[in-house]
Amino acid sequence: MYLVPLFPLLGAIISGLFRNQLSKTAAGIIASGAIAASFVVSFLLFFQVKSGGAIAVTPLFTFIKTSAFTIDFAFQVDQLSALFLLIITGIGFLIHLYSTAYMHEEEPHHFARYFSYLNLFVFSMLLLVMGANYVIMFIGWEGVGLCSYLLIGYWFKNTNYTAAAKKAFIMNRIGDMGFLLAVFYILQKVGSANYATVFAFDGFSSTDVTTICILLFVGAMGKSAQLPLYTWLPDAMAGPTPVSALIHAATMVTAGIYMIARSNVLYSASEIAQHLVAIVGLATALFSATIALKQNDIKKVLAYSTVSQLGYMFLGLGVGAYTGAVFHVMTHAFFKALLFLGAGSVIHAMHHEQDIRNMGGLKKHLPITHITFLLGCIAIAGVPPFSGFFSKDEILAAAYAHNPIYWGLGVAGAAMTAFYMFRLYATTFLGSFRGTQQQLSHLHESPISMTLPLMVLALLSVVGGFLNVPEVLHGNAALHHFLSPVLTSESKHSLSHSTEYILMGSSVAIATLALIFAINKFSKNPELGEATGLGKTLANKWYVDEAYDAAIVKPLNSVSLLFKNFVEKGIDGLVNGSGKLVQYSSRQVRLVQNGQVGSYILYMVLSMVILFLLWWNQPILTKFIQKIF
Amino acid sequence: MPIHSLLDATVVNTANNYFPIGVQLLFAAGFVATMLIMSALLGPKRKTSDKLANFESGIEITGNARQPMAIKYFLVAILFVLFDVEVIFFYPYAVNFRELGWAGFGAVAMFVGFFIVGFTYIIKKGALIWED
Amino acid sequence: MPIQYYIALAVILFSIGVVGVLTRRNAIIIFMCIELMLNATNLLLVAFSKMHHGAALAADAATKVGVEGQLFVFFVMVVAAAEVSVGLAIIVMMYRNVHSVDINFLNRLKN
Amino acid sequence: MNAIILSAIFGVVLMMASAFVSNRSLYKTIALACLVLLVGANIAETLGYSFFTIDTHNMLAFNKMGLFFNTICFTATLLYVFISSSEIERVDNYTAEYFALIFFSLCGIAILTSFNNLLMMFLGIEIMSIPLYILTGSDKRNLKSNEAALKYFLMGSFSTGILLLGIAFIYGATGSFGLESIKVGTLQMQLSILEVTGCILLLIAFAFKVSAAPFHFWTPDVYDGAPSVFTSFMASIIKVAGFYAFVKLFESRIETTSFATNPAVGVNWHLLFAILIIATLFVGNITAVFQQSVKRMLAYSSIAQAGFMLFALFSVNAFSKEGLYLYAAGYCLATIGIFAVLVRMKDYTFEGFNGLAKHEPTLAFATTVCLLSLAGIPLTVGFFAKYFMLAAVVKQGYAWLAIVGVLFAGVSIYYYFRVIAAMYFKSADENPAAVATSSTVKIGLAVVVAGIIILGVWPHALLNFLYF
Repeated sequence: MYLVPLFPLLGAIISGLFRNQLSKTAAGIIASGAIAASFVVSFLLFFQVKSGGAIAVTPLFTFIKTSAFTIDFAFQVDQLSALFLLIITGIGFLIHLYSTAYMHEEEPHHFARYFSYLNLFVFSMLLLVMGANYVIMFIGWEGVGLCSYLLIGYWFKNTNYTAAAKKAFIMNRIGDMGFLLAVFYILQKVGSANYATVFAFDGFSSTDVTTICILLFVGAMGKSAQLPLYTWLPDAMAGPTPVSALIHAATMVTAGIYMIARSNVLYSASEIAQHLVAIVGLATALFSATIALKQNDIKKVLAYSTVSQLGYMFLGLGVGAYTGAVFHVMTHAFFKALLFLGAGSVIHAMHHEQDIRNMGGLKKHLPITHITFLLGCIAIAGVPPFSGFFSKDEILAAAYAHNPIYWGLGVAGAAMTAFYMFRLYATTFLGSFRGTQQQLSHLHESPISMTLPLMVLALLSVVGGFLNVPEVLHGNAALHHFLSPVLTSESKHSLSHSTEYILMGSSVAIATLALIFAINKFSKNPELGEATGLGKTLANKWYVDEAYDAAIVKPLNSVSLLFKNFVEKGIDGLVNGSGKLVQYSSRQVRLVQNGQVGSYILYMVLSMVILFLLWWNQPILTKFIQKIF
Repeated sequence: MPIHSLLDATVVNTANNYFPIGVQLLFAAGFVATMLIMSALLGPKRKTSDKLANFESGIEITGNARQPMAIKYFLVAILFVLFDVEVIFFYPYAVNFRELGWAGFGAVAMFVGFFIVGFTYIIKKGALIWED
Repeated sequence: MPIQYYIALAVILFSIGVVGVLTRRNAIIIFMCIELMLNATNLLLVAFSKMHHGAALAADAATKVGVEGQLFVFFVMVVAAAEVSVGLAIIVMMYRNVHSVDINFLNRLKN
Repeated sequence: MNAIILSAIFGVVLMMASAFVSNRSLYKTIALACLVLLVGANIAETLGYSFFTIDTHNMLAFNKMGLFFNTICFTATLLYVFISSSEIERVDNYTAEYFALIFFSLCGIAILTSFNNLLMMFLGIEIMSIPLYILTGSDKRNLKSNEAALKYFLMGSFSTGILLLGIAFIYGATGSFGLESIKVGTLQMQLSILEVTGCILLLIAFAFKVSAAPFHFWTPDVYDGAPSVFTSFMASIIKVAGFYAFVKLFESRIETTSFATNPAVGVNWHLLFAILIIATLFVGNITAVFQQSVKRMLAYSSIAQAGFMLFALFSVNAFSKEGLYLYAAGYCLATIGIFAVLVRMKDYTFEGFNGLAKHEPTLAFATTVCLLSLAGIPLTVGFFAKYFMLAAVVKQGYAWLAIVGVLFAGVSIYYYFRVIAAMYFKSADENPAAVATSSTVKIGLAVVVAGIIILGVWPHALLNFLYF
């Protein structure tokens, strides 16, 4: 069992230590091989779990032993972590493979450094999902944050990138504090951080559970980029594209989902926390979807889309559809990794051009990328029978059972998702090429090591949904049954079949409409931001479009701009402002240190007097403090 | 045998015990004062520049006395302070010399041994070489 | 004499030392003021020593109670001497470099 | 006892070596050999082999805890001398004397870990501090070193005065200097104002020694002005030894002099400690943010770390004791490591670190690990050190104080990462002068890094010794 994280760790150490000696091929083979090996082991583990079904906790050694408690360094492979293991190592392997081609222009030692970080990331992520207690999870949690920081800042020559890396790290740390406090709280209450012990513990008051859940959720907000700690994720797109695919789409950002799904017993015991999760998730989903509508950077669109999809997952967690959320993690990992890698392929072909306004008509130049990207778009838009449909539908159905308003807003978000994804698709691949002549002459399909992952992921995006066909569609909800031993507190919604059909039908219809609208709108005349010629074209095709444009698109666009320019700035400002405050006070406080011994001693004597005064007046002070707290 | 406490060195003190000392002090101060006043009143007074000049044993004055001194003086002064004050530990030993016996002698010998080590160090380092 | 007088005297001496440290600029004088503080505590220690001895004397004529206070004073004096030698050496070193013992010249290190 | 006597003797040996051995390169070999012997002798005593049988009249009490702390300090010194001996040789002409002074300081530390009497505590503190005044001023022609030495000396002796006044008051109130009799005595007698005043004065004097705000003012100037190689020693080993003595002294006093036990004159220690902790964390972390020199930043960061170590005082329980050991080891390792790199830099500003990762990747990596440990990032020992401290406070029921600690730890990441960012993400303006590193330094740094990571993954490797 310990082999799974061991391989990437070894890979990281080898490619890190010998980065000056290794050739690019060797570094690539070592790194990819390490992940492939751990994928194979994960696969075996998965089947073992599937057949055995028992939860296996394997302690490796005693990690911390104190008078108060003992924490084992233990791994736990059950249904939930086995599934995550497969996702992480599987997609991780594909992305490693892809990276060998994508990063080929780098110098050998940077190349090895990149793979070393990437392997280290996989290691930390595996630690995160395999840990049998919150402390191990926290170690992995910190590890992935660190690797993400290193990888975002990989091209460290550019100060903007390093600023983005720093921002990501600091935002993550804010969340981590929440997590850390939750772990403290649990340790103090339970005296153990083992999942089994904590979930079985019955000494929690309802306040305890709510506090723990909310603190954990703060951690999840940071890592999984939820409001208001989401702004680092779009900035994190500064890193190499495969990194964005692996870390900022498929795996790391879903750590928050994993954590909450893992703690589902606790969350189900706290209604307040569940509501909070659902509302934050939904708000994030809608908020970032509106922003994605107006983005022109291919990776930024995908980034906001990721934030939005993560919001859906939290909505699922909040309404008790834990399986749905995990299912969506899986399908999202497939199609979002696919989309990012496809985008990477486009960027690669366009020589690091990321603005979609300078693309267009890439359909015939990049046939494989085009097809796979299209499949990814369809999947994320939720068109049946692609994978996104099943997972999103499951969350939405559960949301409806919880509160129809959630469902309505969720569908609106889904429609926006379909819209901006096809806007992206149409502008990039359809129409005519708008780049420079030089770029045109260099357009080429990417090498096989890049397209192979695309094809595999496309296949998975198409069929991935069949893993969990709901009963209403005469499926057997396989994933549901598989995960049920872990997600014990899953809430079963009792919607009649006809209601479910109606829900599915309407959401699909709305999404499809948005999709067709987007293709029509952007394929022929994709000049974005200029509404003059646009209205005319649309009027010929679709008579009501103008009205629609004015009533929905324009307000949405302006809301999008508003969010982007004001709310996001405000949040950024708040974060930066506290930094400014620290800097300001630093400048002031250090003036006290004026270099004169005389004043130092004077300050010391004054402080002594104050301490004695405190002592004399402590009854009053104590009363005062007791009143405040 | 009880060790003589340092505290035993004192006797109960009352104001009466100090009376003879007070009288003696008074006499001493009175004598000095009387002599000074007398010589000031009786002696002749002539003020010349020679008389107001500093008297340096009859030798011509060579300049201001506040010249920077050689570092040697400070070194010796500092060493003096150190060695001088360490002698303080001999007092308790001296008071209890008999009672402490050979064990006490061993301890003091060790103490003195450390001194000698320090002294050797100083000499070897040339701190006491007066000539440059 | 009641012990309070000694305490008051020692505290006054100590405070004079502290005020001296705060108001003077000459390093050597500051240093002397610190020595005054140390000697004030020496006085206090001896006074307490005598007090405890006197209290124990009533019960046991051969008591040794209180002797440790006076021994402590010896150690304080010796440590003070060690500090004096180090301190004077530092002041001399400083004087050789800046030709002044005014502590207001010590302001290269700040902020 | 082994440690106290042998460290003094070794100090004398080195003094004599400087007088009688003219081969200067031999000094560091002698020093290293003596340190190895010292560590060995101390471990032997931990295992029950005491070389000297001396009746200390209960003024010293040796227990496993203190001896183990000695081992940590001595081993750290061994590592320190191993890494920095070539830099010590470079300060001035008196190499052997510097080693001798370091040994005398260690003697003070050995007394501080075993005192059972306020007299011994006083002597231990002075024996530890006086050599430091000299080491601070050892760069005789450098005005900054002079200034630092004089400042340190003046403020240090001032705090000695306060310490003595405190001891005198306690003696007056209880009639004894022994720690145990104080404990027993106060429970029986009515607690007097005199004794409490004495305790607060002791608190102030110790707060000065461990540079807790608002008595920290000497720290930045002294650490900045002293030769970097000695700053390393002061900021690491001396600092944690001061903390050990602080906790050792106060764990016996807090109970009896507290507000809860003696409502009439008792002190609300938690209030005072909380104020000290918050002030220290604030001053250390906030002021470090705006520094231009890495050395000075590290001085402020050492104040900030002191704030975390003060948590051990706030909540005296088994948990915080374990944390103190872990903190001592981790903090010493990280500080020694980072200073070993710093002394080899030509330029102490942040810009001086620009592009270090490119031309000196080994040094840059070691620095990064040390900084991560200081910042308390998991997988380094610094994380567990902070974790134990905070958890101890939470256990005591003061979760809000832990939150304050975590917030300031967040601020600390900013300035530690400034160095990392400079090393990895910025390139040097001109061709940087080669940093002189020998293989000794690299081996030493490898040990530091390995120690930080091993203890960071498995803190038990250290803590097990407390219970064997």
